[in-house]
Parts: sequence; C-alpha cells; structure tokens
Amino acid sequence: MMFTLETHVLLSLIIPLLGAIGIALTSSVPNIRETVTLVTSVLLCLNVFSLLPGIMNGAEPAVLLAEIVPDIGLALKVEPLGMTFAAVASSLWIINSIYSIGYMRGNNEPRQTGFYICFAIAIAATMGVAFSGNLLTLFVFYEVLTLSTYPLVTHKKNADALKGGRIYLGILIGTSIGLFLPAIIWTWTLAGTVNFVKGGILEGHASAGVTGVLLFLFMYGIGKAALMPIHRWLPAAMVAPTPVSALLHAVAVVKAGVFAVLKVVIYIFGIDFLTTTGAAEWLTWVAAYTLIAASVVALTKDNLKARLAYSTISQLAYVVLGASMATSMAVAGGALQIVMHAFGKITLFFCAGAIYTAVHKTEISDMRGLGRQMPVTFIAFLIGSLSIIGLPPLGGSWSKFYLMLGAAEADEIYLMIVLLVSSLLNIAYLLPIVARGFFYPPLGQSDEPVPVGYEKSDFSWRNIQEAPLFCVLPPVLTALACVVLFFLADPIVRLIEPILTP
Amino acid sequence: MLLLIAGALAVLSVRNLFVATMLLGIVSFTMALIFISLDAVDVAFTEAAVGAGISTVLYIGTLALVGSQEREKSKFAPGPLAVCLAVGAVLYYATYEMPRYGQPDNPVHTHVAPRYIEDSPTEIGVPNMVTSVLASYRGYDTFGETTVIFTAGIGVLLILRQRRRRKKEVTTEDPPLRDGKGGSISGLGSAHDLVPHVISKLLVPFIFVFALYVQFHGDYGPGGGFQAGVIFAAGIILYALVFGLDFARAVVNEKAILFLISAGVLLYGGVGVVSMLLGGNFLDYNVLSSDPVAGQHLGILLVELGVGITVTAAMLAIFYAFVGRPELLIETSTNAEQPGKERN
Amino acid sequence: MSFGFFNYWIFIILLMIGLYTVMSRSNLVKKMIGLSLFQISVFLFYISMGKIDGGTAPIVVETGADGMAPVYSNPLPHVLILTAIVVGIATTALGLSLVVRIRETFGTIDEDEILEMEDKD
Amino acid sequence: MTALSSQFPIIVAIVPLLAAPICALFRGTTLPWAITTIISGITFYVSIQLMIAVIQGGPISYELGGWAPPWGIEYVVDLLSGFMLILISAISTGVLLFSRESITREVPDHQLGLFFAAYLLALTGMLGICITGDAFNVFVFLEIMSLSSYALIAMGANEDRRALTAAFQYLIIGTVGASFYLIGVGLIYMMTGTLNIADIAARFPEIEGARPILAAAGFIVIGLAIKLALFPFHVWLPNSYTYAPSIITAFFAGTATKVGVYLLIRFIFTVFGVNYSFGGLELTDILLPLAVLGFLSMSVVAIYQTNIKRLLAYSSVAQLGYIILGIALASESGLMATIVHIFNHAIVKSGLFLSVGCMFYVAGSVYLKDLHGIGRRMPVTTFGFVLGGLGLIGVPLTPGFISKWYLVVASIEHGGVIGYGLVALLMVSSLLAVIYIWRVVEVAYFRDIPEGAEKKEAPLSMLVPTWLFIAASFYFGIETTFNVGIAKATAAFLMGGS
Repeated sequence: MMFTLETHVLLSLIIPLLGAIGIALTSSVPNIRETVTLVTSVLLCLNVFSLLPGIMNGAEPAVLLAEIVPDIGLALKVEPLGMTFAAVASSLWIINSIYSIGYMRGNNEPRQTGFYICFAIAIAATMGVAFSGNLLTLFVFYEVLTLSTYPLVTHKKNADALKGGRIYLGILIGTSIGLFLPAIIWTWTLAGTVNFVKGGILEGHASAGVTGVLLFLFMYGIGKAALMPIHRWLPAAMVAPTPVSALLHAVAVVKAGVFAVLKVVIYIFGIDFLTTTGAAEWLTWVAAYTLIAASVVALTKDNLKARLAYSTISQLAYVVLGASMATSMAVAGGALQIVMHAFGKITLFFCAGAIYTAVHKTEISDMRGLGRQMPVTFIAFLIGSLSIIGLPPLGGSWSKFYLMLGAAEADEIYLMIVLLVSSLLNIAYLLPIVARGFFYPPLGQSDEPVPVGYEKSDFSWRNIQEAPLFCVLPPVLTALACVVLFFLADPIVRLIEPILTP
Repeated sequence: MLLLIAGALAVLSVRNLFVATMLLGIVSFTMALIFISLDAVDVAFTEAAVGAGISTVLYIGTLALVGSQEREKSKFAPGPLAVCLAVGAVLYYATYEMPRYGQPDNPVHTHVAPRYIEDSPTEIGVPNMVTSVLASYRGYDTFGETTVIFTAGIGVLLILRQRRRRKKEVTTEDPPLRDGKGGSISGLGSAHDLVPHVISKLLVPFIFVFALYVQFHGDYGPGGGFQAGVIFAAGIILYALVFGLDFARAVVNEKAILFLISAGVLLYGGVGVVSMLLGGNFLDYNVLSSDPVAGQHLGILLVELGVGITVTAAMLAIFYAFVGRPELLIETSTNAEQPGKERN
Repeated sequence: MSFGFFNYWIFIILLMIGLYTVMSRSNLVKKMIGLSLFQISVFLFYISMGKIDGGTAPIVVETGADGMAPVYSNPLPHVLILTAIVVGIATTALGLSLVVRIRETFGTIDEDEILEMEDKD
Repeated sequence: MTALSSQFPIIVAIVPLLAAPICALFRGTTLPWAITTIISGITFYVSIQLMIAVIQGGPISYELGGWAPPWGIEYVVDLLSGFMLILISAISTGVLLFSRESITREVPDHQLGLFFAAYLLALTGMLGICITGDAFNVFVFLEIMSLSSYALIAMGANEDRRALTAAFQYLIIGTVGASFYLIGVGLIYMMTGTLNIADIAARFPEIEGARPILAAAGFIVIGLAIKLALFPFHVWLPNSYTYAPSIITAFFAGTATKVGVYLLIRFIFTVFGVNYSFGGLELTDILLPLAVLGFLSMSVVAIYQTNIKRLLAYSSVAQLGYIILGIALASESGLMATIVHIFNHAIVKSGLFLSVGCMFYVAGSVYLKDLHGIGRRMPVTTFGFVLGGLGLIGVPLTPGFISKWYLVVASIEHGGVIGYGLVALLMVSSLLAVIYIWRVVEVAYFRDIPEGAEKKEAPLSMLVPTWLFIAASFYFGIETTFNVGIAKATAAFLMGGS
C-alpha cells in the first residue's frame, strides 16, 4: 500500500475521472486514447485491490467529500459488501476496455471519444455507489450513473436509440426521483440519519406499516434492480453497443441496483428488524415472480441481447430474493450472486458482441452452426451459461447454493421450488443457443459468410473466422474467471461475513 | 363627488377615445377640486397640472398617432365584472371597521404625523409641511420619485426612438396623423392663426415666471419642484403647439433635454452624496451648513431644483418623443441608410 | 361630517369602474384610461384619510383670530400621493408610447385583433 | 474606511442609481457597458461586505436624511435582505459580463447608453426594494424597477414585434398589481399611522383583528402575487420573458420575480407575523393549492412549448410554485426551502437563459425547430444547457436537488394526507421537468443538423459567463454551507422574529 486507506478510497473515484480527462485530451490520437483507457482501468483495479487486505482485516476507511445538507455529507465509507462490488466492477473494467477497443474498432463506431469518456465517468459513479457511506451519497452516484450511461445507451443516435433512451431515462430517473428520494428523505425525518449503520437505523423509529411502505418505496425506487414491473428499461438499454451492455447492463448499473437493495436491507432496515416486522414478505413473492416471469419471457426472445437482458432481470431477482428473505445465508447468497452473475453474464455479452462483430448477427435463429465457425466464442458462452445456471465447478453454483440454504433456513419450501424451476428455465433459454451453434448445420443462405459447399463439412481450422482478438480474448478470460471463482468462494464469503453477523 | 362617478361611467361607455380622454381630464380636474376641499392643496395643484394637463396632452398626442375611434363592439364581460365586484366588496367590508373619516384621533393622525406638524417648522424651518416632509423627512422617496420620472423619460425614449424594421408600412400609416380630432397638434403648428400666436407669445413668459415662482416659493405655499417642472414644460409645450415643434426644438434641443434629465437626478443625488461626504447620512441636509435649519433650507432648495429640472426635461422628452414620432418614421423611410444622424 | 365613509365609497366605486375598464375593454388606449382612473381612485383614498375635520392645509399660518392653534391635516398622505401621481404619469407615458409603437407595428390598437395577428406570427 | 463602510447600505442602492443618468449620456457601445458592469461589480462587493457585517453584528439600520424612523425612511439590512442583495448584484454582474456581444446584436448601437441606463435603474429598483425598511419606499422602488423593465422588455421589439404587446400587457398587469399593493399599504397606514415596516410590525398585534387589516393583507398578497407571477397571475411572465432581449430575460428570470417573493416573505413573516398570517389569515389554504396547481400545470404547459425561452419561462412559473409552497407550509424547514430555492433557481435559470442567449446569437432563433442538432453545432453551450436543465430537474449534485430535499422534508414534517400528497406531487412535477428538458436534449442531439448550418460556438465572452453560472450552480449544489447556512439562519430569524 502506497497511501492510507482513505486516500485509496478517494483515488478510486479520482482515477477514472482523471482518465476521462485524459481521454478527452488525447481524443485526436486513438491509439493513445485507448492506452489511456487501459492504463486507467489497470490503475483503478490495482488501487481497489490494494484496499482489500485492509478491509479483510476489518478496517472501515471513511472520507467526507462535502456537506450537501447539514449533517448529511457526501461521505464515502468502505465496507465488505461495497469492497466486493468495487473489486468486481474494477477488474471487469480492464477486460471490458480491451473488449471495447476491439468492438468499437471492429464495427467502426462513431464518436468513440465520447464513448470512452462516459464510460470512465460511469465507472467513477459505480465506485461511488460501491463506497457510499450513506443513502444520500448512494443516491447521488446512482443518479450520476444513470445520466452518464444515457449517452452510452443512445450512442447510435438513431430512432431506436432515442426511443430506448427515453424508456431508460424515464424509468430510472422517474423511479429514483419519484420513489427513492422521498424514501431517503422520509428515512431521514424518521431516524435523523441516513448513514449506513450495521444492524439498521430504522429499528425503533418506524412502525411495521411505515416500514412496509418505506420498503416498497426503496425497492421500486431503486429501478436499477429491475424488479417487475419496472424492468422495461433494461431490454430498452440493449440498443447500446455491446460493451456497454456487457459491463454496464450486466455488471455496473444493474449490480448497483441490487447492491443498493442489499445495502438498504442490511444497513438501513437491518436484517433482524425486517424479519421481526415481516414487512419484506411481499417482496419475496415479487422477486420470485420476477424470477420466473423474466425467465419465461427470455425463452420467447429471439434477439440474443434481449434474451440476455431478460435473463439478467431474472438473475437480479435472485439478489432481491436473497435480501427479502432476510436470513444471513440468503443475504450471503445474494452478495455472492452479485459477483458470480457478473462474471457469467459479462461472458455471455462479450460473446454476443463478438458474434455481432464477426458476422453481424443478432437473432438467435440466425446463429445456427456458428459454433463451428467461432468455437472459442461458443465455448466461452457455454461456460458462462453453465455458471449462470449454477452448475459446479463454476462460480454460479455457490450463489444458488447459499440461496437454497437461505430458503431452507427460512422454511420456505415454495421458494426452494421456485429456485429449482428457475434453474431449469435457465437451462431452457441458455443452452439451446450453444446447442444450435454446435449441433445444427449453418444456414445455407447467401448472406451466410460460410461459403456454400462447406456447410456439411465438420470442424476444420479453415472454417474458423473468429472476431478480432480483442473481442475474443475477454470472454475467454471471464469464462476462466468463472471457473476460478468456484474455488475462490470461500474468501469472498469470509470477506462479507462480518456484515451478516450482528 | 357624484360628478366623479358620472364622469367615470361616461369614460367607460363613451366609444370615441378623444371624448373619453377629455372626460378623464374632467374627472382629474374634479378630483383636484376635491383634493382642495380635503386640504391637500399641493396634491390638488399637481393633479390639476398632471392629471388634467400633461396626461391629457399625452393621450391626445397618442390618439393623433393611433386614431381615436374604438371598435364598434359593445361587450359585456361578466368575468372582469365579477372580479371588480369582489374587489369592491372586500373594500366595502373593510370600511366598516375603518376609523371614522376625519376624526382627529385616528391612528394616522396620532402616530408619526404629529411630529411633522409640530416639529417641522423648527427642525426644517419651512412653513409648508408637505414640502418639508417631501424633501427632507421622506426626501429619499422623492429622490425615488425623481428617478421614476427619469426612468419614464429613458423608457419612452428607448421605446419611441426605436426605428422600425418593416419599412413598407410606413407610408400607409401616415393618414391617421390627420384623421383624429387632435390632428392639428402633431407638431406642425397652426401656422396661420394670428390670434393664438400673439396670445401665446404673451402667455409663455408669464407661464415661465409663474413656474419659477412655484419652484422657489414651494417652501411657503403650495408648489415645489415637481409642479414647477410640469408648468415649465407646459409652457414649452404650448410654444411648440403654436409655433411648431421645430421652433421649440430650437429653444431646447433634445440633446440638451437628455442632459437635463440626467442633471436633475445627479443634482439631487449629488446633494445626498455631498451630505455623505460631510459626515452625515445620505440626504442629511443638516450638515450642509453650520446652522442645521439653514442647511435644511439649502438642501431643500437644491433638491427641489433638481426635481424641477428633471421633471421639465422628462416631460419635454416624452412630449417630443410622441410628437416627433411621425417625423422619425418619415425620416426612416426616406433615409433608411443613415437613421437620423442629426437626432443623436 | 355627515358623510362618514362617503369618500371611501366613492373611492371604491371609482376603483371598480377603473378596474373594469382595464379588464373588459380591448382597446389599448381605453385600457390605459381605465388604469389612470384606477390610480386616481387610489389617490382619493389616501388623501381622504389625511383629512381632519375643521383642519386646514398643512402650511403654517399665523394663529387664528380666535387664538386657537390651527388644526392641520396630515401632510404625510399628501407627500405619498404626490409621489404616486408622478408614478402614475410615468406609467401613462410609458404605456402610451407602447401603444403608439404597437399601432405602428400591428396597425391596430385593438387587443383582440392583435392577438389574432400574433397567432399567425 | 469605517466612515465609508457605515454608508454601505445607501451606497448599494445609490451607486447604480447615480450611474444611470451618467450612463444615459454616453454614446458608443463599449463605454456604457463598461460603466454598468463596473457599477454592478461594486454593488456586488458592497453587498458582500454588508452581509459580512450583518453576520458579525446583526441587522444594520441606516437612517436616510438623518431622520430616525418612523419619521424618516430607514434602510435595514438583515440576513434576508443581505442575502437578496448578494444574489441580485451577483446575477446582474454575471449577466452583464455576458452581455457585451449579445446586446450589440439585439439592440441598436445608438440606444445602448439608454438601454444600460434603464438596466441600471432596474438594478437600483431591485436592490432598493430589498434593502428598504419602509413600506411606501418599497412602492417607489417597485415602480422604478417595473417601469424600467417595461422599457427593457419592449427592446425585444427589434427581434420580434410581440415584445411590444408583451411589455404592454406586463405594464397593465404590473401597474394593477402595484396599485393593489399601494391600497394595501394605505389600509395599513390608516390603521397604524406608520409606514415603517418595523414600526408596523410592532403595532400590528393591537389591530390585527380589524377588517381593514384583513383587506390590507389580501390586497398586498394579491398585489405581490401578481408581481411575482404566482399562478394564476402569471400570464404576463411567459410573454415578457420570451420576447425580451436575451440578457434581460436572464437577468429578470433570476431576480425580478424573486424580489416579489422577498416582499411576500417580508410581509407575511415580518409584518403580519406567522401567527396572524397562518392563524388568522389561513394563508396556507390559499397559497398551497395555488402553488401546487402552479407547478403542476405550468410544468405540463412547458412541455408543449416550441420556443425554448417560452419553455423556460413556464418552467420559471412552475418553480415559483415550489418557492411559494415553501412559504405556504409555514414551517422553518419550508421557509428554508423557499430561501434556498430562490437562490438556486436564480442561478440555474439565469445560466439556462444565458446559454439560450448563446444559441440565439449563433443560430438566430430560439424555436426548437430551428435548433436541430444544436448539441453538435455548439457542444459547449448545449452541454451547459443540459447541466443547467439537470439542475431544474433536481438531480443530485445540482442545487435543485438541495431545494427539493428541503421541500420534501418540509412536506413530510407538515404530515398528514396533505404532506405526503405533496411529496408525491413534487415528484410528479420533477418528472415533468425531466420531460421538458429532455425534449430540448433530444432536439439538440438526436436531430440532424440542418443543411448549411455552420458549426460554431458563441464567442468566449459569452461562454465564460454562462459557464460561470453553471459552475456556480454545481458549486452551490455540492458545497452548500453558504446558501443553506444562510437560509437556515434566515428562516430561524424570520420564524423566531414573530
């Protein structure tokens, strides 16, 4: 460690912002600009990980940025959950940066400078969300995240992008200002503070009824958690270039949502308080419904990114479910899910983007036989899928395992059934993609880049036409990470353990 | 009193704007008479000069430019009527607990005012209490008032000196100048009438003398800078009406007027600043001279002069702007490339 | 005096007439006239409250023949109204100059007609 | 120096006033502008000095003409008026810095001297209103401000003839409003015999039950409501703001209506006192529905505008609804929200109008249809506009967020169905703000640049002041000790003062 923990916390915010400035300054020379992005992301990742040992030892560095409202400042405070989230986001940013370069260049996207700047700002906001020390700070960075990703979502600047952008912004800003903010202020008037305190701050200040209403405001106010029926923004956001969908809409933005949910449940309401009041009962069922319904919708989608988006909605519901069951096992499962799903889903998006870059296909039905042409991509896709489904030896299995344990702990037999059904549905909507890729013959149509006459041939090196290296390498890396994480689950659980035991 | 109401109703119903203006003048004049009966001689003086005098001239000047017939349409507006009745009802409701009219023990007469009545002759040394309150106790209000006039002068100049961009309509709009009944006043003078010429020649000097009297005698009788300014301006306006605007301009040109408007305000403010420099507060005349009363005298004199200058100049500026407007238009239309150089 | 609140009532009626003229007439000059009327009525209100029965104008005079000190009416409202009159004439002047310009640019001084023209702009 | 500083209260008002006639005499384009800007800067400096003095030593009283109140006219600087002085002079200075390029394009050269004289007079009027402690003096300065503003708005006729009718409409309505105020003051004078605000307040409890006082309160509140464009008395505002020259709109949007709000606060809290205003008068029942209707309906209307200035003008009326809401809630936090929002909205709106001024300078129009793709033609300006728009919406880190925070706190404290209902309505209104700001954003970024439109930024002399406002808005949205601190102290002072 070069600096004090506090400085490192601050640096996590400053590095990406400096990176954004650097990108702006070097906009005329793409190579240098991309180098700046990469260097920034590596620096950020190193910086975040340099915090890790301290946090593991139980330190809680805090920084006060400014006082917006008397007694409530913009305050940063690192705790295990945030640490986990920040670590995931920052490490994935490196991989994603590599991928972005490949993708953006491969597709000759315009306005790349703006893209990288917004990206860096969004990452800074994500760090802010992860390290926020109170609700207000969380809210502030949450909004910054929304606004900085808006230009990314509408990057294509066509009618679709406009429409998607409207839905995206409308729902996210609408719910956050309309529900989240009042909930924060209400909490403040009730408890006199909005700091994240272990064990919650509302206990003793709010009746069961008020708690129920507040929980409702929070859960639907945090639109990024994509609980049904306010999930529409996520599919809408898929008009964005794939790197955006990959990092932001599989990791940073949506995870900021569920992360906020966890934070609120753990530090504002308190797990015990929620259990005793039973206010979270309804949330469990909403989450369960979202979980199943989104999976079913995913089945019907032919567009690969749309299917992945619904899959994300469904997977996010796991986290909310974990939070709502309000048992320590379930919450641990939720936290693990944030990590595991991040790696799994980003792999899938990377693959989707790689396919698009290589052959410009977006519909699943057009991807028959592509596995023979792009074997690496499809194998990575397979691994990611399996992780999300929750099969060992992949990381995803742990989160499902803990969630099951949590459901068992809470004696919720029906929930266990829900989880089981959902896993089956996961299989149903993810694996056919891979199966089509490998086992179906490619389409023999003229727009198919595979020349006629080769379609019946088996795998051969000559058929391989992968996307550019920068597009293929990242999914491979993240797929490997899914495997590695299976063995790293223990340290992660140990990291977040302190927050579960009061 | 009832005459007022009758007059007001007539104003409302008459369709010819020229008549309405005249009626408004009559209402103002009646009001002035009532003010005299209410002991407010200064106000009456002003109201007569302004309400019945200057503003009537302004209205007529406007009508000359815009035509004097209201569109034939008798409409009854229930909405506004309801609003008016509501406002009236509130006031009527309020009158019931108002202090009785004219009673010496009303709050207005027992608080604050006695000081003016009892002490002003000794503190200020000016018999006319209105003047002493106006120029000294509430001198700052009067400064504000002067500024208001200044503002109006500036505003009218700003608005009416603007040249229009659409030049094609100019020629079609000339006729109204002579349509209205006040057409003859539009700056060209009644060149062929000997009687008015002689009479006004005789009158104008007297008006000026009277104005000066009012100006400097304001300490003792009704009057003061404001009234004097209005009268002074009236004299010049009369001159302009009879001999034509160009003659009047020869006497007092517009550049001088602008200068005078500013000078009046500056004189007033200057007195204040000087009093500040001499260690008093703003507009504290006591410090102007070793003897406070003499200081007050001096201060009031200067201040009234400032008011007089500004008012005269502003009134003239407004008058010129109105009456000179048609010329400006013609000028613009013929000489669009060099918009009125000589007038700046 | 016998007429108690009479002055105030006159004030109210004048005010109502003025206000009604402002609001109901579409001719801009008529509106200005109404506005003047409205302002004049306020003057009456102020001056009325300054009056004292049997009072005289607030200018120092020699003690009366009966040896009584003269009763002066309250000079303060007079001062205020002097200012208000000035404000009134200033407003009138500005308003009328606007009317003149409106007439020049729109060719009419009827509000309804102007509104129609504006909609086309 | 001490001698001079004891004269500061009068200097604030008198310096621009005396500069006006001087300015009127000058010709040319640069000199009047330079004088005006320097003068405005001086008032800003003096205002700050005054505020410092007030914070250190309590309210300052200055006797004009050396006559003690209530006989003479008194100038009073307390926290609230000091706050307003700083706000007004700061905005005026910022706008003036901007005006150099903009105004020479919109106003003919030979009128610039008069134009800036009128500008100075408007400034004088506003400062005078805020600093005076005399109810009638308020009227005088109100008229100075109003008359000069009519003339200034009419100057927009060079670009669009509708400026004339807008100015005329404003003149009629404004004069009626001012006369209402005058009647109200007359009634109060009748009952108390004094015009000094502090003196009235002191004598108020004796007569507060009387009918004339009730009527007086009614007239004053309505008169001021007209002046501050409270819904439904707002009809004059959109037209005036739309057609006035850019810098005038920016200046007035930040200050003119705020002065009205200041007076309303003065009368409600200082003169009538909280108990009478909200106990005897039930002002909450009157103002609250108006405020709510105002911010909801006006936000909706704003959405349908095709002219950016008009859109922002309606948004101003809506934002005034927030300000009045804070007053209507009659609590310390409500009042605090009001004061904070006066400040925040002034900065944000001025910044927005300035950026629109830049667009007008380059594109020559403020209609949305003519501004397609402006975000790519003028990236810097438009980005400033977007940031300002975020401030209007109330996104965190912008000052709008702070205001909204306190309004919601005040509403929740108010409690009951009304309180929570208000929270919901406030949020709805914020969302409406998102919609109307985003209409502009979409036009700016998602439409194709029209053929032949050049890509060019406004001159630096315009961009810098615009960004000064935007940057200031963010500064005060993050580092809130100044605005919130003063607002808190002021609110406590006003509520406790009754």
